[in-house]
Amino acid sequence: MGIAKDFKNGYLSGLGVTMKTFVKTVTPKKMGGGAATVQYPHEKEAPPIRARGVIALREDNCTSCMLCARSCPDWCIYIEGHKELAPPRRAGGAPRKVNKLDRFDIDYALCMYCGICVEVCPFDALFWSPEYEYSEPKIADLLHDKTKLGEWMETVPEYPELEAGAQKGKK
Amino acid sequence: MSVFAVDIPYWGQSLLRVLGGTVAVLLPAGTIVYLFLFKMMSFMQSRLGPMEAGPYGSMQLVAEVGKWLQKEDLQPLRADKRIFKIAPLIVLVSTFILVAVVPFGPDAYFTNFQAGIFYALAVSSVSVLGILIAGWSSANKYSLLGGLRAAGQLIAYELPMVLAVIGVVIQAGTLNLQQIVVAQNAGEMFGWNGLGNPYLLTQFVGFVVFMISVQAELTQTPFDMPIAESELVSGYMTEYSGFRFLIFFIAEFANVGVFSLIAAVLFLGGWGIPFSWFGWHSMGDVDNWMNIVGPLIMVTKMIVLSFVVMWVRFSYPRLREDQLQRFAWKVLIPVSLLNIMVTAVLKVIF
Amino acid sequence: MRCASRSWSAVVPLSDTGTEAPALPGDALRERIVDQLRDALGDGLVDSLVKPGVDVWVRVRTDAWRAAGIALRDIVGCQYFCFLSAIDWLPSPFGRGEDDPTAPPPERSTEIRQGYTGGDTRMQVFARVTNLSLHVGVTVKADVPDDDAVVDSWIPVYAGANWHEREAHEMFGIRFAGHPDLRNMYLPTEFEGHPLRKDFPLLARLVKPWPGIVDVEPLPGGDDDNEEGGGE
Amino acid sequence: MTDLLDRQKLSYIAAQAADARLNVELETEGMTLNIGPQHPATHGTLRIIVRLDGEQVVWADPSAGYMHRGYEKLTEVRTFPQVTTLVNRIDWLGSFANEVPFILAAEQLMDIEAPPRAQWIRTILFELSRIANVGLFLGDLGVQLGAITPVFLAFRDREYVLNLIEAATGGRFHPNFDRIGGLKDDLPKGWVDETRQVMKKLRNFCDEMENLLFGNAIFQTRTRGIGVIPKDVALQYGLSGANLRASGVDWDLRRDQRIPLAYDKVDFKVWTHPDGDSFARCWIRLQETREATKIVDQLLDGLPSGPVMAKVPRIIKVPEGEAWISTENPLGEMGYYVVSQGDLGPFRVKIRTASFNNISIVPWVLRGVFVPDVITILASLYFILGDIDR
Repeated sequence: MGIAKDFKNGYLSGLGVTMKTFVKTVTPKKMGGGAATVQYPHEKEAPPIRARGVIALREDNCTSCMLCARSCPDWCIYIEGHKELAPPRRAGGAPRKVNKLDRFDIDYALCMYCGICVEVCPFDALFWSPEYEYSEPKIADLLHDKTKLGEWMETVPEYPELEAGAQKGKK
Repeated sequence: MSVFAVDIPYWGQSLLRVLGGTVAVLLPAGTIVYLFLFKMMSFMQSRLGPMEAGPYGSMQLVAEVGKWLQKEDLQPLRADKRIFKIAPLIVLVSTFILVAVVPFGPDAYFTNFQAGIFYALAVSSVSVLGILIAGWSSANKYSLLGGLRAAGQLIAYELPMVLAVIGVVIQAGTLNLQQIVVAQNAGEMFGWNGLGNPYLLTQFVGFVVFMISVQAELTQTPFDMPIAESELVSGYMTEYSGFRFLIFFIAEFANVGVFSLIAAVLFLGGWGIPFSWFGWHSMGDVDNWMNIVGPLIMVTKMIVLSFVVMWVRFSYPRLREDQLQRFAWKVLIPVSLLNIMVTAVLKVIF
Repeated sequence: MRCASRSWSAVVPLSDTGTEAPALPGDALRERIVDQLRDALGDGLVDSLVKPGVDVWVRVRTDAWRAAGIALRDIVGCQYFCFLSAIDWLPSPFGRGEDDPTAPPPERSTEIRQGYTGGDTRMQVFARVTNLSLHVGVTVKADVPDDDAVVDSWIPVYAGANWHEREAHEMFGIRFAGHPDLRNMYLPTEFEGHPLRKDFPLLARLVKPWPGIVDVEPLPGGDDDNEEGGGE
Repeated sequence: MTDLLDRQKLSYIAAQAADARLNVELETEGMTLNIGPQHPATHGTLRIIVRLDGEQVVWADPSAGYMHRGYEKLTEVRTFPQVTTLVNRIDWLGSFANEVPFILAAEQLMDIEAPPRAQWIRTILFELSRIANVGLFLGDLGVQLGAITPVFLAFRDREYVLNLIEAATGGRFHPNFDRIGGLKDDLPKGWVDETRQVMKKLRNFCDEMENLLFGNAIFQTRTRGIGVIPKDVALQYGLSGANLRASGVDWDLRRDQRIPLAYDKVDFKVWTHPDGDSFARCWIRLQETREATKIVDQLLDGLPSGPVMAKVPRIIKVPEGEAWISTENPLGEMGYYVVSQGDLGPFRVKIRTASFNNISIVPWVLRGVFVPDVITILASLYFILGDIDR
């Protein structure tokens, strides 16, 4: 039966908590104390592997099929591509028609980091990277073109292994 | 009679006193703001407080003052210009004239009134005026509410403070603060004078009532209805900005410092260490070096007392307006009256 | 300072869920509710649908709307007012705003199809109330006449319906007879038009062309592959 | 100089006219106070027009709409996967808890059942977002009543829970982790024991809050007997969650409704309180946070293994039909009435949020109350602005 325990109807219980926190903060970090603040510019907190910081593009995977631009809720991916004839794979074969990417911009001023584009891309050209320090003084610079997106590629981490009991499910 | 080696003309002494007074008010205000508001509060909330301005954020105060000074000094359109301007000054002035009566050493004092404590209590209610006209003149509904609340609260807590002090005065037998300090350090409790007779122990009820009333006089958290930031945005200070807000800010923390000084004098034995430790018996044979050590002892006692005031400020929620008044009239005043009666009876017996 | 005037009141002994899980509503319970409503409202109850093991929908005539509310609250015992809103069954003439502005606008079916328990007007008002002791909820619908969209207000039945009706009024333009102040809930007072109607355009999707539009151009010149790809 | 004065006069008159339009009959002695859109006590931009007689409220009328983003209109132009990203921004504190009812409604329409492991992980993340949401309430309650310290302790301990959610889903506030038919991904390695430690820290945080705030006599005098809402009024206005249980109604959707989550496999208490005053509401939320940590512990022990995503077609077309699913969100009962006509996106989504009903009782409960108590009652009702305005 959950009769609420009667409260220490007191004034001192509150003072006790603040003093305990005070002592805990004052004791140096080595002995288990220390404040919860991370002094950002000097110390940096590493975001978890799966953090959705920025979208990176591997350009040669992209066949400009426009699936990501069509399924983005915020309409913030702009793609322009054209068709080209590429040399045939086997000698004497017919030249292949290949989609060349002219422009692949993601406007991070509009993007809400939902991740639908990364998920919907059939050719695995878009990846998440936990990078988060790319704020710009001018909002126009938040429109990252495909070279900038390519630069983010090397910050993309490996796919983390999963928890015990996870089955690489039949997707 | 001047303690200093060289003989200074009268205008020189009063100039020194004015300078000493400003230092005695602003220095405690600055240390309290930095030590308690910036550092201690943050440590109590498991954070580090300002760390960027200077080593461990020591220059943060300079940064704050600089910020406020360069901010534009706004006045609301329908404000009562003149009164709006002088309101913060009144609140600050009341702190300065209050510190004039606090003794810091056998000879190191600004003034030595015979009716010292009477003057202190009278003057401390001047700040109520400043707060009230600040609330009224900024033509803002929230400030008006804040100002009226402040008036009600400060007057309601004037009474228990005065009554608590009367207990001390009865036991010390004098109104002069210097004599109160001597009475505490030279006296003895029940025949044993190892620790002198700090009124903290013999007048404990008076001390508790006095500290609660001081907490209310300073509009600190259990009683900070006038600046109830979650209801009245920031009470009577809502419309102030720039250096007028800075004056209010300094006045608030200077008040904490000065009231702690007065509480130290009344209850913790002021600048003196129990005379019996040095074999002194009365004011006469106190050595000269006490004039230097006295202020240091006063500052430490002040730091201890304002630590308690601030500690309560950071751990308690806020009372409601009518609960506050009920608490003052129905609890504090009867208790302090009882305290006076008991002290008077004991005074006669011993 | 003593705390509150009253002494510390004992807490109601808690219903710990350890023992048996309370009986979850079977379909018999839902049938019984429909029968109760039918004999309470007579022919006011036009249609009802019980999806086995899921939920129960009921449609009443427009003039029996308040009577249905009273019957639900008193006879069926649904004291808990969940929500009240409206649906506009007209398919939206703008689609999802993803049409190609250059191409001629595709024609879309404007045929109105009502959902569960049918209905024959464009707009329907619907509400949901729950019976806490039997753990069962009922969704009740009523048609809103197309010519003058007026429905009785549910405020005398459930006081909480006040805000819901104000929102339905400003979003769909349905007037609730008997509502004390039908001011706008969200929109500014001088906003005209009812946004949640399907024929109210969503400007965000019209102002900006959809980046997903693919205008495919034939390969330049077909076989002469040395010419620089023209592109867009 | 003179035209400046005229302009000032005109704007002054316009202001007065706007004010007059608000208070219908001109009161002489009453003072109309705007606890305005920008006010420290409202979680966002809720404006309450309050007519005072001295410090007592005579008449109060909240006017919402400053944060109205038109969610129900937006859902009509979006496909089903896009709606989940839109919908977890309604109650931006209980992030994951917004997606679950919508996804369950869509699954009910397609009659797909998420695999057991997905259901268990959904319940764990649901309870974690409850802890994050109500944890912040406990801190914020202190600030509303004047105590500065609780809010910092609350933010510090809530950070651990947010890091957990970010480690699993990628987003701290907007996880977008729920898919029709299961979850986007499985939990990363080492997440389960990390969560167990965080649950211990959270229980310690609840004890600290109890000592710092609830045990304090000043807090009790400020909240006991303030804003009492009797049982039948609460039911009429459709209050839900802790506000309803504080009025003595023993109703908890997790236990009483058949929802395809893992609540029936977990043993937890439903706390109620007979008083129905502000203290009861806050106290119940504190107990619920403790219960949530216990639930998460039990779920972590019994987490089944297996796939996380059911067999679902790539392009989701929900068959025609209507579904109503509501779950016990941190703020109260949140439900989605999804109408689909077999299209890529929903035809109409009615979003029933808890705060809309919880705040619709404010005009009733604020009559004859002191100004500081207005803030206490608003704090104890605990609404999020995005919830009211949608």
